[in-house]
Amino acid sequence: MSLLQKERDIITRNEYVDAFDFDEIEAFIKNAPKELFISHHFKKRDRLLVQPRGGFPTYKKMFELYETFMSADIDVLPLTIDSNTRLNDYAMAKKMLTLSEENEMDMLNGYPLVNHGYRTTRKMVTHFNKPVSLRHGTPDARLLVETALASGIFEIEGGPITYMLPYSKNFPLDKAFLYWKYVDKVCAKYSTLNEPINRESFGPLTATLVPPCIVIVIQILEMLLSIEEGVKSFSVSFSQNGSMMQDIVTSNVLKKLSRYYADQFGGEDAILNLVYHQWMGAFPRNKELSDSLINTNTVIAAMVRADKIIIKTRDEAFGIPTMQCNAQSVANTKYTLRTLKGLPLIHDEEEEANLEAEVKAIMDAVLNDSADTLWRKVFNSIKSGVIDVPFSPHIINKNEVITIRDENGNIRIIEKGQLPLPDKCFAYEKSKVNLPASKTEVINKMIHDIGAML
Amino acid sequence: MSLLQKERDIITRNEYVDAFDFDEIEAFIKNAPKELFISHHFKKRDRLLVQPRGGFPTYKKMFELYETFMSADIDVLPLTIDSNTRLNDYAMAKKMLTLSEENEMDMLNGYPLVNHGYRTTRKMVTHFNKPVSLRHGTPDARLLVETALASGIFEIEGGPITYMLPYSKNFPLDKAFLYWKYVDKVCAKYSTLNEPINRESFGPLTATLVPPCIVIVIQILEMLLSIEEGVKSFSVSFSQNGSMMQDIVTSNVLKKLSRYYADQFGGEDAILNLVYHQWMGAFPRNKELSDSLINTNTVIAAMVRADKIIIKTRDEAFGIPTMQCNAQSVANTKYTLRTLKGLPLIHDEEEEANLEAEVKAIMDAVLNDSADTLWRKVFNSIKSGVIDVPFSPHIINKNEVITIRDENGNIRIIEKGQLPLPDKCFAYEKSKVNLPASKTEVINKMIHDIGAML
Amino acid sequence: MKKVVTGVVGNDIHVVANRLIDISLQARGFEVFNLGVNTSLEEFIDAVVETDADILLISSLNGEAEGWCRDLQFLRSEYDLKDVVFVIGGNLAVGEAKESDIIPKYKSYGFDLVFHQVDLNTGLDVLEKYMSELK
Amino acid sequence: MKKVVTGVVGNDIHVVANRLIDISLQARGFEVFNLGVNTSLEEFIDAVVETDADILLISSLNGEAEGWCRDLQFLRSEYDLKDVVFVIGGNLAVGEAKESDIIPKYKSYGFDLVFHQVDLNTGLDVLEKYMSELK
Ligand code: B12
Ligand code: B12
Repeated sequence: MSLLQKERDIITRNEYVDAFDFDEIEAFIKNAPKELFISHHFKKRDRLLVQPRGGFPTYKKMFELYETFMSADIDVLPLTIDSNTRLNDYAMAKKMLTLSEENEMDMLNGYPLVNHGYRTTRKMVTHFNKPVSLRHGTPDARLLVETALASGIFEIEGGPITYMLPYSKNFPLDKAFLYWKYVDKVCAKYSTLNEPINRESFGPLTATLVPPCIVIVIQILEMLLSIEEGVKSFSVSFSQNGSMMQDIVTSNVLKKLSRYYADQFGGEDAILNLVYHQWMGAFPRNKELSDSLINTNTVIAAMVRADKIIIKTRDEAFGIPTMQCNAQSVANTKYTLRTLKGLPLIHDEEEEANLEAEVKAIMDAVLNDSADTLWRKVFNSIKSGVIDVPFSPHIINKNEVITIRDENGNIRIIEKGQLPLPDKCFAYEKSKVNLPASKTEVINKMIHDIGAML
Repeated sequence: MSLLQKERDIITRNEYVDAFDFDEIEAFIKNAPKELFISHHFKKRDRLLVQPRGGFPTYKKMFELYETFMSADIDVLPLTIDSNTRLNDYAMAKKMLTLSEENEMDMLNGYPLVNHGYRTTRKMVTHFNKPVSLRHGTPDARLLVETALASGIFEIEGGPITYMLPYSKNFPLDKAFLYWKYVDKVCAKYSTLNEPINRESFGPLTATLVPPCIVIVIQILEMLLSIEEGVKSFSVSFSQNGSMMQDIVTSNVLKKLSRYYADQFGGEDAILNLVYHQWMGAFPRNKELSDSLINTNTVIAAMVRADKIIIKTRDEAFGIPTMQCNAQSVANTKYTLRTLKGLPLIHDEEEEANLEAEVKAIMDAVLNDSADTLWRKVFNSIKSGVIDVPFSPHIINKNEVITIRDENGNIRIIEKGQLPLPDKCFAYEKSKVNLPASKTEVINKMIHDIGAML
Repeated sequence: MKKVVTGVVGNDIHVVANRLIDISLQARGFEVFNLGVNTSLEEFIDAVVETDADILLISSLNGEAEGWCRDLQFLRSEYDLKDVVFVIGGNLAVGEAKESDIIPKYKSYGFDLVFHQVDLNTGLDVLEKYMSELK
Repeated sequence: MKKVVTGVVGNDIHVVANRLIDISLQARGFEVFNLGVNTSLEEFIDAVVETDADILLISSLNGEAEGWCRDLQFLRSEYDLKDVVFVIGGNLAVGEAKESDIIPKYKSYGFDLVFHQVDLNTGLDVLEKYMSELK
């Protein structure tokens, strides 16, 4: 028995879980309908795929949610996991699931997949026969991903950086890298059986004033880590920046450089996709305005020529959306994409050159780190602040980079911390903003800029 | 007494109207607050002005509508006139106004301004102290415009072409030119007293597959006719085409060529503004989707750098919108404009060159007509089909031009009728579409394309 | 071949549906007399008499039909047009309105078939069925 | 100088409000002990005891606070923390919820002040007023 298989046996043996039947699972994936594989849909690239967010604690409500989505002609079903499962607290998840089932009241903000198990969940997935995407935020997602794949969920979001720095306070970072290596390995293994399993990185990060260069570097690095393990279908992503031009520039550079680095690192045969997230920061407490924001994002997603858009709802500022509201959001988005025609292809040479130079400088610094493996290089780079995510709750994150918006809504770096930005680039960033004089003014400007869409 | 003044005295004496006191009116305009003049707001050009549509039969409901708009932080108030007044049927308007007042039920689709009179209406206009725009569709608007100006309404929409070809079946076209000359003369006269009165042309025309070259030619011609009479502030306009690129191209060419021809024809000192109309064709019978369409249009208006946007509501397919719905539309639009930042400046050299060549060719044909005055040249051009508006209900319109959409949503000319398009341009238009084989297929494609937003 | 007089009533200039109606009626084998937009009730009646039409099919889109159609009952009896089928369709009220309010109202004005916000082809199907049942 | 222990309860990692609360409390002259996100009720109580704090100000954003705060009453009496003011704020339910349902529920769990979907500064103003009235 291989080392990996031994680890898998251990991981999937757990007091909250019924025994895994790996042979049966392999057979299931081998014979699974192509419809379930998002990678199969990406291949056609005939339209921008629409995916909402959504997870309810009970199987019953989850099933109803999917039914509601289907009536809105959805492209990709989401399975969003609750906070406890994300942090491997299956005991709490179980307790709250029981309370939710007994009281017909949601005590969890997502679907506790591990507690439900793959045998049950697969019934739902195969019933609807649409690709399902696993949305979580889990540093140690080994058991969760095993359960998802066995359920017929063939897109796995996350990675050791994007599901750590925004989603955890003190989970050990080195462990996260190893655990996500496991995930990538399992995905790569199953990818040989049928259509490839798609892996997706989570570009929005903390969704709070994260500059594009950091997003792109992290997207590329997680892609390379996955490719290293044999993943053949990968989606890079980012979320609305707050400036249409910065979204376009981010998309252009992200597409170009992810392809460039993939090819450099043995991923010539990997299929790369671009995912756009609608505004991930604080939403207005007004449902009509939220609708406007959502639609604006749909237009931008089409303009940046994303392959998939992940949408929000008019309930965003209030809480987990109702099913009807969520399905309405899908229908609105599909309408806009259907009627919106004749999109221009846009470039901004100067901005793109600057962003590319920033990304390459940070990538150089990471790749030149003296460690022997890629994940250790990345680990060291995060520790030293060469990669630094604004507003990360994680203790290892340097938290030295400070960004504010320029008058066109672009996120600009005004304190670079340990980011190895070329002088020219940093000067360019600073030239775009009027630097506030005092620390208090910087803080006030930041608070204002966090609320850009309020 | 001047000839014009004599005509004015006759026009304003009418069984439905209280006597005009021209001296008092002149004094009123002279001392009117600058706030009432949209031309004053255009000068600042610090933001895209937002204007809805709206008119109710009774004074009471009109006043309430304005109150509701004010709470949505409106920029420009509309005064939309009912269909009977538009066709000078003041008797019918009066009868229906009385019924509306007695039964608290709207029997008119707009505000019968002539019947209400300027003394009453001015109270409302000065009370709110916002610029008001007169929206009608009246071939003979002399009395209506006199009443509007005397009421403090300092933007007058319309013109002899744009308020004829889409708005009338058999009103004599030559008369329309003379009557609109009168309107322009009066506007020019009052423009010397305070800020200029703004004239606006109605670019959407029939809102049904009208190709940009025809829209632009008509915009330029109405502008030149107004400038000829001394108008100093003029807005050209167009509505969503159905292709974002075609909107951008239309805007770029319209801006460039209206300035060009204005300068050629003694209008160097005229201030020109660009107005964008949200989708003017058939709306979906689904209010949520209508919201999406409206918001998409707001994004495009900002991208084409319009100076004013005229908006629709989610009730469009159902009937005259409720006040609340209309005000909500204003609030949504203002929100999107406030949060939408970093807009790229876009050009498409090839499309713009083609459109420019088309417009210039038609303009040349019009200007080279052997008639002695501009309005007669235009008159002859419409009669001969050098200018031809698809789906015009007017008997004089040639109705030979046929257009359909290409796969990017662009409106393309497939039958040019008498339009003097250069061969190269016509070949370009046709090269973009797969020409349907039979007449039935063309009709089916046209019906489909009319419903582009359904 | 059944004869239809059609057009848009009152000071209403919405022409697009009118063009489509013309095409559809012809495609369904009717002989069509299209008066176009901005037509008064009297003009319609005159045309019906003149052409000896079987059907008068009125459109109204701008919401103001009611003010123009209240006298139909009177004209109908005056000209003795018992055998002509009177149809109206389009958007038959100012503001949003319910079919359940609109239909009885227009029937009381003398229309046999009333289509408020009904798709053209659905309406014409009903009309053809109605005509065949008349025989 | 009043001492405040603050942080985000449960398996909740929403940190933005937490950073702003830290800044605001300091600006208002409090001594702040910020435990950050992902903090259990026990950790909060330990910190209150250790720092001899006057106020425990808990945030929750991800909707799952209820599952984490039901035992407050019990801990409060066990540690004899009668004089400590207990405050909770943020987004206190999964899905959209009404203040009128939320406030009594959390008060019954032992909180003195409950702010569901209340703006930070509004909430802190109320807190300061409450503290001054205690004296
Ligand atoms: C940004 C964001 C994220 C980021 C967070 C990054 C980070 N580490 O901080 C990311 C993308 C990682 C994320 C993840 C998740 N999120 Co989130 N997130 C948001 C979002 C969009 C904005 C939050 C924010 O930063 N706001 C800005 C700050 C300044 O405002 P605030 O947090 O609302 O706080 C204000 C007030 O609440 C108040 N306040 C806060 N605490 C206190 C205390 C007191 C005493 C007082 C007086 C006031 C007060 O003061 C603040 C300023 O006014 C909100 C939705 C929204 N509001 O628009 C959802 C939201 C909070 N997230 C939610 C959820 C469920 C999650 C996830 C579980 C994923 C999921 N199922 O969707 C995971 C969480 C995993 C976990 N373990 O907790 C839900 C909560 C649902 C509910 N209550 O029903 C929300 C409401 C979205 C939604 N509608 O579904 N999220
Ligand atoms: C394009 C348009 C215009 C163009 C018309 C160009 C032209 N000459 O045709 C312009 C811009 C000039 C215009 C002007 C005005 N318009 Co207009 N216009 C529209 C719009 C956006 C689309 C109409 C259209 O062409 N649809 C496409 C055709 C194919 O569909 P249709 O007309 O709806 O017809 C279908 C059905 O009704 C049915 N049908 C029609 N007749 C019949 C008959 C029978 C028997 C049957 C079975 C079916 C049937 O068949 C058609 C196909 O399914 C509609 C709103 C909408 N629907 O989205 C407003 C609308 C019709 N207009 C309206 C109004 C009020 C006006 C104005 C008075 C200005 C104003 N106050 O807003 C002026 C009219 C002046 C006048 N004298 O009449 C209102 C009517 C209000 C109401 N009923 O409460 C509408 C609904 C907009 C609104 N919500 O305010 N308009």
